[in-house]
Amino acid sequence: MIRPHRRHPLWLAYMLHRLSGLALALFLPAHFWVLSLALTDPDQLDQFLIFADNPLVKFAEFGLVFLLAVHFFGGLRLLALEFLPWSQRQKSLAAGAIAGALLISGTFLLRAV
Amino acid sequence: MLGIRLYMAQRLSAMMMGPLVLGHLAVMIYAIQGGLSSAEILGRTKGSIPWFLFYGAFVLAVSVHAAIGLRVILHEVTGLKGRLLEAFTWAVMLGLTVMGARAVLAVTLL
Amino acid sequence: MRYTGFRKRANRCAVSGNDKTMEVSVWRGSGGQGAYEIFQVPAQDNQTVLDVVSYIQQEIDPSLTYRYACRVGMCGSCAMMVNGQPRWTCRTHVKKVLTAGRLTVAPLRNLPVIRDLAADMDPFFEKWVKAGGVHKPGRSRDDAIQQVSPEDPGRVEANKAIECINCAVCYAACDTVAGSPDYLGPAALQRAWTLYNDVKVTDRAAVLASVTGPEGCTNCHSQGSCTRFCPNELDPLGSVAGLKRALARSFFGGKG
Amino acid sequence: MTRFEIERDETDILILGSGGAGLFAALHAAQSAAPGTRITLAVKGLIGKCGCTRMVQGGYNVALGGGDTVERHFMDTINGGKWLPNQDMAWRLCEQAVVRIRELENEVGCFFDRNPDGTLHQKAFAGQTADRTVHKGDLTGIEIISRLMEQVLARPVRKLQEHRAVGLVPTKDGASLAGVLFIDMRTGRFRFVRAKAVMMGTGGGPTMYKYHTPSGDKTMDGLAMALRVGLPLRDMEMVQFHPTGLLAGDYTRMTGTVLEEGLRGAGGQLLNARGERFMFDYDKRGERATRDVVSRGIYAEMRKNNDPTQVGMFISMGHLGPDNVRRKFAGMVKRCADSGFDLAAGKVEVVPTAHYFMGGVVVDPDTRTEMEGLYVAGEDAGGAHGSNRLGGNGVANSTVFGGIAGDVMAADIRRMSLRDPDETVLQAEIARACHPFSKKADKIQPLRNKLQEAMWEDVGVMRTGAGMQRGVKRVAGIRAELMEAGVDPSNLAFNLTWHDWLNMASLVEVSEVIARAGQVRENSRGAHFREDFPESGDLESSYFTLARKRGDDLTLTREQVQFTIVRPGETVLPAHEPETLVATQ
Ligand SMILES: Cc1cc2nc3c(=O)[nH]c(=O)nc-3n(C[C@H](O)[C@H](O)[C@H](O)COP(=O)(O)OP(=O)(O)OC[C@H]3O[C@@H](n4cnc5c(N)ncnc54)[C@H](O)[C@@H]3O)c2cc1C
Ligand code: HEM
Ligand code: SF4
Ligand code: F3S
Ligand code: FES
Repeated sequence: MIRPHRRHPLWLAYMLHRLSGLALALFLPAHFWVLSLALTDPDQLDQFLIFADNPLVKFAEFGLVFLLAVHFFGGLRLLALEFLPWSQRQKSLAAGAIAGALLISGTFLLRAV
Repeated sequence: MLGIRLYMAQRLSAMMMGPLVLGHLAVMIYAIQGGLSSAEILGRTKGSIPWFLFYGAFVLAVSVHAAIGLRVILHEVTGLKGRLLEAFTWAVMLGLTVMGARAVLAVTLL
Repeated sequence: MRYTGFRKRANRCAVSGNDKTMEVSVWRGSGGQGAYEIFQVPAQDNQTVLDVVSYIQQEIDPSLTYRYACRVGMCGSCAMMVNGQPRWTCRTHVKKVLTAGRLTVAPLRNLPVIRDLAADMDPFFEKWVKAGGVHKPGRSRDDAIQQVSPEDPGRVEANKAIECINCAVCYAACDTVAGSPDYLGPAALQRAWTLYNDVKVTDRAAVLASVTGPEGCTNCHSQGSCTRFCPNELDPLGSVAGLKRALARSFFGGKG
Repeated sequence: MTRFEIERDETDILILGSGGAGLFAALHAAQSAAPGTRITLAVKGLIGKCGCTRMVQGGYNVALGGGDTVERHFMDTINGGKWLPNQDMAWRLCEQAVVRIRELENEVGCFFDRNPDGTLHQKAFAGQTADRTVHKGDLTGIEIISRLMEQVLARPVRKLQEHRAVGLVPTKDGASLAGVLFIDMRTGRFRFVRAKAVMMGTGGGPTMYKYHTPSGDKTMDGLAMALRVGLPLRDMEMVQFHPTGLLAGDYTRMTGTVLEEGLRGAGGQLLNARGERFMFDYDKRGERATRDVVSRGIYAEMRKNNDPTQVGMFISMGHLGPDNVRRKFAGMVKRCADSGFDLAAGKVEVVPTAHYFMGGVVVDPDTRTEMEGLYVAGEDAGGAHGSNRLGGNGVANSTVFGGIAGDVMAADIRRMSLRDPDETVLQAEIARACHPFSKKADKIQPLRNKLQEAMWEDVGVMRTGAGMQRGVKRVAGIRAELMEAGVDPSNLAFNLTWHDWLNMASLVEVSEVIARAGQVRENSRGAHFREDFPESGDLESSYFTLARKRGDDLTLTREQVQFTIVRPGETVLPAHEPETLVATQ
């Protein structure tokens, strides 16, 4: 249940940005670790890459790209808001951010499978 | 508890990451679409100074960016501040930089 | 504020002429503790949330505490949480907020509670001053009044926030204040932005300096709840963004 | 009754109230007192968030050239007050307003509306002969008080918020003031604060009428306290009614709140129950006549209609084009919409509503009273407006004299020291405030309603000797009932019902004086209209009423007005000055 004072697009955009940022930050070390396997244990990396072909993992990857896209557009929205003279188009920007995110990650998914 | 310097660092690193993330996504989409195997990808990136600089910059930016981001969340959710919060920020940043550096080295240099 | 369950109480008052009632949950307690108490209040055609609260105090439970002064939306002392949203109660018609015959009223969020519905607004005003929200004179009473074109861009920007009644509704709506209690908050920052744009202010750098610290405008996450709930339709979100912009410019050595 | 514990405190300068008068006094005291002077601001609500100065809509009268002069402002004030004002005070008001407005703009940081060329925009309220009223849209009070509040909050002034003054406590000989007794409302405990100088700026407030505009915290506490220490009060019959108060029913505090003057100025029409315009039956200026005239017109129509289901008359704006009205009076339209009325296109029910109190403590132009150490400014002080206050002179009055009080106190305390209170008075005041604890708990609001009915019916817009006689009796009866109505003392912290009782105590005390003073004035001047004496009487022999209490005895006398600057029939304006500079009145 979202508390009543939070039920509006800008707050939801903020929370989405925060959650995606947090998820990305938690995923990042894992990503770095996997890649650095190439240095320390190439066999394991290969194994991992095979594992990564699994549709479930693919789906998780889609989620990740989705997060990145969401956070990216959310970030652009904030940067625009903060550094470009502000306009009332706030809410449409927020919506556009989410739409854009879906688009990019969607194409990615479509092409990947 | 976000002063002007941390704030600017977070916004600047975000601005820096913008093109880098787009670039990375483009590469990935291109690679997967072209059906490149991971070995093929690695083959192209290894020993490439431009790729080293590209991903190196990303790692530096993201370490700063994420460390500050997590700091803010930690402070607002738990109320932590002062030395411990500073220590946390630095730890995350250094941790990410080290791990990221290893990954970049693995992918681009050897 | 800790929730410790509901207490019910029979309505002792005779309902006059009108048999429709509504069920009103009112926060009772002081300091950090309390509970909601339910009252049955007769419904009237013209009734604001403040009227409902007053009715309870005048007719049902004389010990209920709340605060108001002007009753027309000018003083900003009657703000409370109504159904979980911060509002000015003297200008909130019951019709607008009544859901299924029920209403919940609690003290303003993000401020210490003195008793029942009355919050302690001191922290809010301390931050107002801390954010530099005070005009520093460049002229004296012996000088002529400065000629300022109403079309001057700085003036136009400053005018936007001039109707702020310091009701702290925005302050109560902001989750950044909730998470970071030292954060100066939307109203105080908006005041600083107004001064920053005021052509009569001579030391703009000083205004900026007051909002630069670790409690300053850089903490805002653009949640927008301030703008969403401001009863006077002001835009603190835009003001805080303006300050950030000014700050970034001065960070790169621009003229503040 | 057990003796209540009191906390004792002291300060050098003590200020009661945070309206225009209180805040300006604090600011000036902080600016001009010797370093180290302790200044304390005590107020019934929160600093800057209570009182009526914040509610000022129309603006601030000040003569700033362009043909207008202090002399002209002064003459308008005297004429408006129907030759009753204390002329030295009126002069001081008009003269100092010029300085005060520069101070507000240049030092305090207010911004008032400008003309396209960047100079201050000024307009004319009814009764003015020049475009004189400086304003910030129709929210002038918010701008003035918010800025003043910031200035005071940022200074080392001690703040006693939600501290209600309940009694002025003199020295043993009664000649000087020793200090003020408060209830710290948040804890419910008594606090006695000694001070070398005290300024009272609690802002009067005729809230004993069924329909009234002032802020809810204003209940004549100051005048009741002054009365009890034996100070003389003048012009106590003079209650100004604003013609267009919102009538939204018995169950809402919105009822009585003001629909701004500008609506009529812009062409708004007043309609009676049959939907007909009626103001031209009363005055050739129609709806644009002065406040007192329009109030009486509406009241007379209400009486004619005499229908309990249809009490008020109507203001109608629709013929001016709803969109036009919505644009021009955005704030008013929104406020009406919030209470469920469509001002822009429909019609809104209105009644005359008690707005301002001209009467008050007798002071000199330096705000000093008869009692050493006590200063009074703002709506609590009598004299500057005589029988009628011009729109725009109220906030000028409170800011001008508040500032003066701050300066005068800062100078006077150099030769003053703290005084010891008369402990018997102190204890008597505590006992008075605790009286309801000895009675069985009862509802207070019904008594308030009863008082408001009585004053509205018998001592209201139009008065008669017999009516006021009845009014005096009714008020006495209500006072007796109040003395039997108890308050549950089990928790005194922020106990609003206790304060409702204390509010009522002040209101009945002053209501009686209003009715009695009204009986003494056997003519009609300004806000005071007697159907049995409709003529204004000879101007040359104008008198004002003076009320004074000794123990329980209230005496009322008539005092000759001193024409210290100008006599009736004369003017201080140079010869050949046009009567008015305003194009259309
Ligand atoms: C709706 C409205 C519109 C108005 N518009 C105009 C206008 O356009 N132009 C104009 O010139 N005038 C206008 N007036 C009149 C003007 O507001 C007053 O004349 C003036 O503001 C009075 O100032 P003050 O400082 O004396 O009192 P206030 O501003 O009323 O302040 C009184 C203060 O005393 C405090 N107080 C009261 N009792 C106690 C107590 N027992 N202990 C401690 N503190 C106490 C109150 O809480 C408050 O802080 C308007 C009035 C109203 C109600
Ligand atoms: C993988 C890379 C990234 C990670 C791990 C990451 C992580 C984070 C985290 C944890 C936060 C804190 C969220 C909060 O305070 O609510 C944050 C905030 C932010 N991020 Fe990112 N981020 C990444 C990429 C980006 C990019 C590419 C942009 C910009 C285009 C960006 C822009 C922002 C901005 C502007 C904020 C500040 C939000 C605020 O203060 O409310 N981020 N990021
Ligand atoms: S900005 Fe709006 S919500 Fe915030 S204090 Fe001012 S008037 Fe109230
Ligand atoms: S709600 Fe708070 S986070 Fe910023 S935009 Fe408003 S101040
Ligand atoms: S009581 Fe003044 S704003 Fe509501």
